[in-house]
Amino acid sequence: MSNERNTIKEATGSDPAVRASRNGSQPVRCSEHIIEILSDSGEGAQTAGQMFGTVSAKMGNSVWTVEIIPAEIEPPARSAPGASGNRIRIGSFPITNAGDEADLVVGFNEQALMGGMSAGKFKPGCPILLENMWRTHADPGIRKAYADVHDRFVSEGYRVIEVPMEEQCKKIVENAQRGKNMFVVGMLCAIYSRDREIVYAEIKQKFRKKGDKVIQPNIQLFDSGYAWAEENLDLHFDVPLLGLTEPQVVANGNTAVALGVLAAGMDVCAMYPITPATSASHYLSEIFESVGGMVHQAEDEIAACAFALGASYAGKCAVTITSGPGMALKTELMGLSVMAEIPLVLVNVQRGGPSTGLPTKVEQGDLLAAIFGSPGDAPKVVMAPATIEDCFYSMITARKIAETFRTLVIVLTDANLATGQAGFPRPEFTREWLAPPIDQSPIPRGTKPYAWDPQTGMSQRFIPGQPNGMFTLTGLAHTPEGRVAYAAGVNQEGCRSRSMKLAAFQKTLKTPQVHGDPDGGDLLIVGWGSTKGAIEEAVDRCRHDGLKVSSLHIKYLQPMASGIREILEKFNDVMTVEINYSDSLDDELINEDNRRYANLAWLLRARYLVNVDCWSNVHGQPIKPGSIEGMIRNRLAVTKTRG
Amino acid sequence: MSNERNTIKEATGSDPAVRASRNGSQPVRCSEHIIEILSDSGEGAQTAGQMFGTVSAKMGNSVWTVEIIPAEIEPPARSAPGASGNRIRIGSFPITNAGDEADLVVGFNEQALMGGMSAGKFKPGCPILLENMWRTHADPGIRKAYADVHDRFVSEGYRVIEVPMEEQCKKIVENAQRGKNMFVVGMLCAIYSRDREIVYAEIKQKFRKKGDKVIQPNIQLFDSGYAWAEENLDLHFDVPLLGLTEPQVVANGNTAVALGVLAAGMDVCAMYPITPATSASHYLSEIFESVGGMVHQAEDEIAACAFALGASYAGKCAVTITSGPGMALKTELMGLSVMAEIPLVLVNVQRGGPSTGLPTKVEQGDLLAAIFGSPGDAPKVVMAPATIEDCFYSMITARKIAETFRTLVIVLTDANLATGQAGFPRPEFTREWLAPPIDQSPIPRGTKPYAWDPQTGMSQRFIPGQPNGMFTLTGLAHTPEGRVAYAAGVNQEGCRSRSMKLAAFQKTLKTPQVHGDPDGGDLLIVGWGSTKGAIEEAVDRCRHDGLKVSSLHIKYLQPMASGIREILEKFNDVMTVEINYSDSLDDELINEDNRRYANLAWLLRARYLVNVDCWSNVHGQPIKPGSIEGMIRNRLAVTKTRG
Amino acid sequence: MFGLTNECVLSVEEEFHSMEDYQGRPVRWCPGCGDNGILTAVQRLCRDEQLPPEKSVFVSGIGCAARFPHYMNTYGYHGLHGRALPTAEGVKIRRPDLHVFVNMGDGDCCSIGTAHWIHSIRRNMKMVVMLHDNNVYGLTKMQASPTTPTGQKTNTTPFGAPLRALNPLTTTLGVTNASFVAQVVEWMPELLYDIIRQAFHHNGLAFIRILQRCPHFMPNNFTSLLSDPKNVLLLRHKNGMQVSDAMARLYPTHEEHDPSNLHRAREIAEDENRVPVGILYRNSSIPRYEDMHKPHRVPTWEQNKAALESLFDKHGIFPDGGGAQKGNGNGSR
Amino acid sequence: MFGLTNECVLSVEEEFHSMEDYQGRPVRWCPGCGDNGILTAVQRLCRDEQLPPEKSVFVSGIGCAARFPHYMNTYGYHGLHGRALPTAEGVKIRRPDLHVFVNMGDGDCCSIGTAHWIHSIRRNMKMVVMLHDNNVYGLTKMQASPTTPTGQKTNTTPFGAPLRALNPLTTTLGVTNASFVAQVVEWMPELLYDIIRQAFHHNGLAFIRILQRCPHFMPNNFTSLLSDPKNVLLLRHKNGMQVSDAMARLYPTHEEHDPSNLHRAREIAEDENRVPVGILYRNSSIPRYEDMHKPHRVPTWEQNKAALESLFDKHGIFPDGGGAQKGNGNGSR
Ligand SMILES: Cc1ncc(C[n+]2csc(CCOP(=O)(O)OP(=O)(O)O)c2C)c(N)n1
Ligand SMILES: Cc1ncc(C[n+]2csc(CCOP(=O)(O)OP(=O)(O)O)c2C)c(N)n1
Ligand code: SF4
Ligand code: SF4
Ligand SMILES: [Mg+2]
Ligand SMILES: [Mg+2]
Repeated sequence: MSNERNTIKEATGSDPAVRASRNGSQPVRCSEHIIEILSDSGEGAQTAGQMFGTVSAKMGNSVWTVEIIPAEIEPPARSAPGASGNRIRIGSFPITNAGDEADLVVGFNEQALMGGMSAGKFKPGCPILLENMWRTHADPGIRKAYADVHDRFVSEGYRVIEVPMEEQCKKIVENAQRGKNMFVVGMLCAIYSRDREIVYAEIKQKFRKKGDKVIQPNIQLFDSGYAWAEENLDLHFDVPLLGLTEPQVVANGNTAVALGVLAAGMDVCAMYPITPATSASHYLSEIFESVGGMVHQAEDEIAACAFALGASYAGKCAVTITSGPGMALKTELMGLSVMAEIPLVLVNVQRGGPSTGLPTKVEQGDLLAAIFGSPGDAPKVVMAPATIEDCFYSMITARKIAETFRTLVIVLTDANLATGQAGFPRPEFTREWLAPPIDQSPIPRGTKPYAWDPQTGMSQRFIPGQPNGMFTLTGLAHTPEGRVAYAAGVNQEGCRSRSMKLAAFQKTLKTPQVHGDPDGGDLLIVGWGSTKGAIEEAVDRCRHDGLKVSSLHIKYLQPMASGIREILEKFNDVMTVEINYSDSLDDELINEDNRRYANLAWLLRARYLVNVDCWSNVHGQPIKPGSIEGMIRNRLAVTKTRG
Repeated sequence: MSNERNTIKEATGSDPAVRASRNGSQPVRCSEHIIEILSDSGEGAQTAGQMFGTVSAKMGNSVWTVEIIPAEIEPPARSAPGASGNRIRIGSFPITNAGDEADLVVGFNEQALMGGMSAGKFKPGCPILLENMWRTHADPGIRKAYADVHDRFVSEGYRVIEVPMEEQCKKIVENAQRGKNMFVVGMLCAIYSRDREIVYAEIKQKFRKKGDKVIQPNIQLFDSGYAWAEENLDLHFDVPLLGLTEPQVVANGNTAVALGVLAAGMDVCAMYPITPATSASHYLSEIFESVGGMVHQAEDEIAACAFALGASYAGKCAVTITSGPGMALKTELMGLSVMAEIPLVLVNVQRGGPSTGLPTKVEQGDLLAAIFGSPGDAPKVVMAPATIEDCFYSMITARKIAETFRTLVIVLTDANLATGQAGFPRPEFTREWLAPPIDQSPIPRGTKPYAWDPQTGMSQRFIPGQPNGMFTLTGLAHTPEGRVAYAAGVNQEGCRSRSMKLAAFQKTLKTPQVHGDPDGGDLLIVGWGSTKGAIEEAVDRCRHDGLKVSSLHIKYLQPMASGIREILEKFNDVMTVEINYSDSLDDELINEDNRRYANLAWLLRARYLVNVDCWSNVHGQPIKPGSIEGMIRNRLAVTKTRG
Repeated sequence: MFGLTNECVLSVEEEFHSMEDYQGRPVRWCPGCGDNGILTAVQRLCRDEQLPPEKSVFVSGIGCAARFPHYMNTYGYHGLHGRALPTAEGVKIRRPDLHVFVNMGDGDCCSIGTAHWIHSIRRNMKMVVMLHDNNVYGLTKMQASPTTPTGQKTNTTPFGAPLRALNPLTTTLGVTNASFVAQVVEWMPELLYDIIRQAFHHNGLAFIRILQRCPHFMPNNFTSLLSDPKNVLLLRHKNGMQVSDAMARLYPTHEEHDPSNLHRAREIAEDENRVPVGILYRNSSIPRYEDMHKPHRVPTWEQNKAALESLFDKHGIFPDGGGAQKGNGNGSR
Repeated sequence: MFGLTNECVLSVEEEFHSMEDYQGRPVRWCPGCGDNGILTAVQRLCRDEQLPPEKSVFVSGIGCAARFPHYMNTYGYHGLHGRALPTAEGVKIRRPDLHVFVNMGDGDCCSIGTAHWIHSIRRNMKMVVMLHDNNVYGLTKMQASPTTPTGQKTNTTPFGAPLRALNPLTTTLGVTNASFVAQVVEWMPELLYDIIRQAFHHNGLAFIRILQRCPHFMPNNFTSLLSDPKNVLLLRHKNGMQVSDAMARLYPTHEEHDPSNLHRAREIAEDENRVPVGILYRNSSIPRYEDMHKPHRVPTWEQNKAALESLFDKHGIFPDGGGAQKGNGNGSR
């Protein structure tokens, strides 16, 4: 895969945009391209991006789209923080993340580009298609602002192409602002020579409820954008189609979680709104009733968790979806779930922390809190999906684990997965996914509600309605009969049994596969959660240049599968790449005695006594494959010179 | 110290009780003795124990007393779970813990002894002074029960001495049940030849409010008990006096915490009742107003924590006192305290967990939750007093750290410290203990509310009322100006600054002293919190027999002082002894890949990559020095035979 | 019922249940504790209504009162302090076949549980909620509770509780959707039973504040009530509490109060001179949260599959370049 | 005052403060958001009362409304969702010299903050509490709040909010020690200002429910009120809200309501046909929690030492074998 990708790269040689400008309309082949469309919110850049992404996916490119959402609800127009839009990465190899710098930028106004610009999100010299209405705007202030930014882009070497979007759209519709996005889709489809039929179909589908009077103008806008680009632009890129071999489902991580809840046959989702988790519950609210499920919005996260536990105790499968601050509030009840062995699935869509932190941004900072957060010994399962597809299947697995082992399962996703959208093979529905119907059969007399298996700690739970099963569940230390008891030995037996369940579950885990060379090498990058795609892409690039680097991605963080120690020991150097905080040894005050490590690094060090280093940050941004690649090259260069 | 102790032991030879019986009234010297007095609650065994303890302390023995409290509020009379009373350990060397099995037992009824008996709390063959009124009780059931238990004790080799307490007391007072405890004090004072004058003084002091009509009969009861023992008992023990060289304060850990809060010059204690923490607040409620402080009982733990943070933000020193489940509820606000840099001292009197667990019992299970509990990166200071004296001084230190470093300081004590009572040198009050008066001076223009020092991350906090200091505190990511900002870099800088404060504080920590041989040896026992006394006593006993074992006690758990790695590396074998749960490698399913370690062991392994083993349990009991001693001897024997 | 028949038919208990059949673990409350009387009344209700023990669930938080479930031989959930109500809601939401009871102390309900108290009243799910109000924190050994009388010395208020006691009746009556609010005292077994019985038959959330003696920590609490019957205000009405003539003679202060009169109910609740005993308010027409979320059907495996496939279609793309519109109705593939 | 003079004298701000002096960060609410009007009214109050900015503290939770403190040039505490009130209590308890304001949304106050809302009403500490009630969760993009009208479609209630909206007025009026309860709408600046002003001068906790427009998510909310003034019920009284004749003409429906009449206040609050605007209830004689805990004195270092020494004496034993009784009064050693 990576090879194909890179041969193509060589074929295209230097920067596609530049070549394009040279060879006129002769299309430039490249294995991937990243387009960013930016506008004021409400101008429809989001729709444009979505549609272009869908069309590309349907044609057979691999696609990853990310929404760009302003922090404010109605930010001021023409402002940097107000930038709203979409990033679309299309490729001829499986795309697993948002990638590096953008290859092509479309701006509805110049200000919307400032943020991305200063954050270095645009590839040097890349073409920028910029709405030019502002140059002749009534307000001199705006005219000046536009000119200034325009000139700055040019002076910085970008290829700014001014486009009369407003002017062109006005020919078709009254309110050009509402139409520009279709015009932009038209331009892009010309530049990337997309199949117009598919676009027409999409437009019809999108506006089917609104009818022809809306469909027609949109098609016209699209066509005019397409035509305008054909006539006026010498940009033509050919991103070879990977080919769509099987049906796919295109969704973001939160949608995938919601679909997973359905597929798992759950009955109840109890939640309290919190960014970036809420959209999962929004979608669930729409679809859950169709299968007899219900979404309960509680008065707070504590009540949501208590409600879910109550439902689960009564034999219904329950999930509670939240983010960091919400999980913090559930801490006490998480302990009860473990102590009383009430199955529960808790999804934490991680955001920037600590405290309220960065509500809309990504972080992987809740791993240790998930594992160690509850006072006393509360062994639970903690797992982290690495892809959007994983988000879907994890819900099915999590439910099964929770009910089989009568315990709490925490699923850690993050804002990166929640807002990223990509396709994955359409799942084949199987009966096993669903929860078994609630058991109301009589309990054989003499059976205990906590008949802990001496070896595995496992036991069958009693569900209200089951004759002879009457017992009182309690968070106090209790005997196998479920009776409160303070005698020495009782608490030890209970704690041991609950811990043994984790050990028993651990035995069922498969050792994760090394990406790269299982026999070892100079460097092993270990990751978890949403960084998988970026890490493996970076590793591929380095390996292609012969660097002895591999990566390992861990899905089950607590407990961890066997065989990991052996893998770590095969490499000269091991480090984690994570989106959370860790001290840097470059800091004057920091040394081995006080350095605070990234979450996973901490776990690996404690369990395997291997000197695991870490490279992490809390910028609230997904880590670019390019940054990881750079870090790896430096590190290996250094070690080389060292050794 | 340990030597003196053991030479005496040799002098006395075999079991004192037995010898006593041989040489009649010739007193048996022993370096320590443990007395347990057990009755139904309300019969005053507690008072008897307290008084005997105080008298012994005043005479110059080192004393440790522990209350024995039934789990129920009004347990049924003459029942095992109803046992209420006191354990008093007196010695001629500094006593730091509750010790091993009891050397002498006093029972107001036979049932009250059942629990301790089956838990093996009484030394084999030890004398048991047992109220004999039940033998002739009207109720045949009771007569039989008494006879059965009596005979069982005898058959198990205990030296049961039946005492006509009721009969004797009736000669002096109407309601003998209320008087027995003084009679018992009398007996004990005869057995241990205590100074009667001191007892008289105590009695007068205790009942001074009630006046002579109460004082006289109590003195008579005491005298008759004394006389009866002189005439009828051949038990005489001589526990040489250590001698009281300086004034002491006698208190339990919760009282010490409350006194510490006063000494630290705090203003506000916000709490919500929870066992075993509440008694600290009870005492504080009585004494705090005398220095202008106040105790706020909030509607729940969350409100208590928010209230404390509000007071602290407004410039008042605040503490919130709770136990595990309460700390769980404060998790989210703990994150805010760290993020917004609002000084706060949180005391967690640890109890048995997880969940409601064992509310009245001891555990050290909240260490990892305290350090890692909050989602996102929330660096805070976590410290654990090891003695009752420590409980007092820790409050003063904690306040200073919290305010100097603008952060959260968690102080972890436990039920063992909370209920154990002992004397410590009377503190010399100094001005420095108190908080400085609230600063209301104008802020120099241009100063920032988070002017993080680039190296130490420290900054001066603004307090409402300070002119020019106006800013809005927030839990969102913020700039040094205190402004909400999502730009890349901002969150990284904030997280780094808060983490650097911990590093800066870590530089001020002194390396803890090795107890035993600083140059290393076969085994190092590492502990934290209330287990210090027991661990060091066990180590002393083993070292006295030439075993190469030492111990290290860590007070600052987060961050940890430098120099610990070097210490660990000096020993062939390192393990922690903790009162919390850990998997045992003897369990069939457990291996190095899935073993869950005790809290401190986990930390040491991660930080120092040393293969730290652990020995821990969750019986809810303080770990006996004898058990630790046994464990050490086995382990070293095994390693010997191994190596 | 509610499409859950498949679950309900499974329970086929025919034999008659005596009081003893509802007795769980040996009771461990203090002698003379008012909780004992409440337990008896509830066990009597279970017997009289012949509730299948396996279909009855008692949910509580933490406290002396909250030990209640252990003393019942039914299903019980002795959860966390303050969280009984949201737990009970979760139990009930998909199990209309279960009889749900909630037992809370005044700290459990009116302090740490306040938010849940208010919002469960609003959701009005069918359950019997008993507030064991002894005006103190019992289990934790005598701290002030929200309902502790002003001036009462407790361990956290050694100089007397400073605040006026929170009035759970006016508070509950102030909450939207309150549908059954009653007060009774545990030492009038006849009335206690009648109120609990009517609460059980109410089709929504029935909130009963039960004044409960705590001889251990509050020996002098309620003495004015116990010593002087005149301080008790019996609320009588054909739609309200049923009062025997004997009772009526014993407690001379009465009011004929129509439980449908909310405004008067609030006035009565506000009056601090006389302690009302009876049903202050009842409104059977307020909808229940569980009904609003009643599942249209318990889907078969096929229906589940169909639903999921059509969602996959909506988000689906297909090799032939077709998109959702093509996918539509292709749930079968 | 309250022995805190040592702190108060330190503030010596003499210059006159204009509205601008109270403006903080640039406002970031949506155009037309009702929060803007509330901000203006509050800044006007600060100007008219000449509050020293450094002596004023605005406490909030999380939400659109909760951004309020950032837009004031005073001290602010933008804390955690739902926790504004206990935080404000902590700020006030030992700082009577500070003017404390609380700004919360309907989710902040009436959902996750419910327990604190109820209990802070009971503690009645001097502060102005503003409930910005837009009937929705704004910041998190349109979920139902407790006050969302029945049937309203939101992202968590795509088929319409099932429950009847919680009535914050009846709820607050049901709570013991409620001492100032008012309702006003943000689009009547004159009345809004008058209510906030009277709230500021109330010597206890003043609770104001402010109906606030959220054009972004609830464009059609309050339309009946905006379109038809008759649906507004102006509460007038010499001790109540001051209504100009102009206003009175604009809003024809009035009631002469004496704010000391609690029962009538509850009836008015209950009425769902007309939206009351004015002071429903005021009682200035209810004691304040901060006064109950007023420090007798701010102790000197010597007094602190003396207190501590005498406690050490109580727990002390001495070499000469003496005990507490000997120690007494030996605080000096
Ligand atoms: C989170 C949490 N906080 C505090 C406690 C301690 N606690 C247990 S019961 C209780 C209050 C008991 O009073 P009440 O609810 O009135 O019940 P009662 O004992 O009076 O019947 C408290 C504070 C706890 N168990 N959990
Ligand atoms: C513990 C926690 N839970 C949830 C959230 C997410 N959250 C932020 S604001 C808010 C509610 C906003 O609604 P409201 O309080 O009415 O204020 P508004 O935005 O409408 O002014 C929620 C649920 C959070 N920040 N913290
Ligand atoms: S303490 Fe009070 S409430 Fe608790 S059991 Fe005893 S009497 Fe009953
Ligand atoms: S979303 Fe609504 S409440 Fe929030 S700022 Fe916009 S208009 Fe105001
Ligand atoms: Mg109570
Ligand atoms: Mg709102």
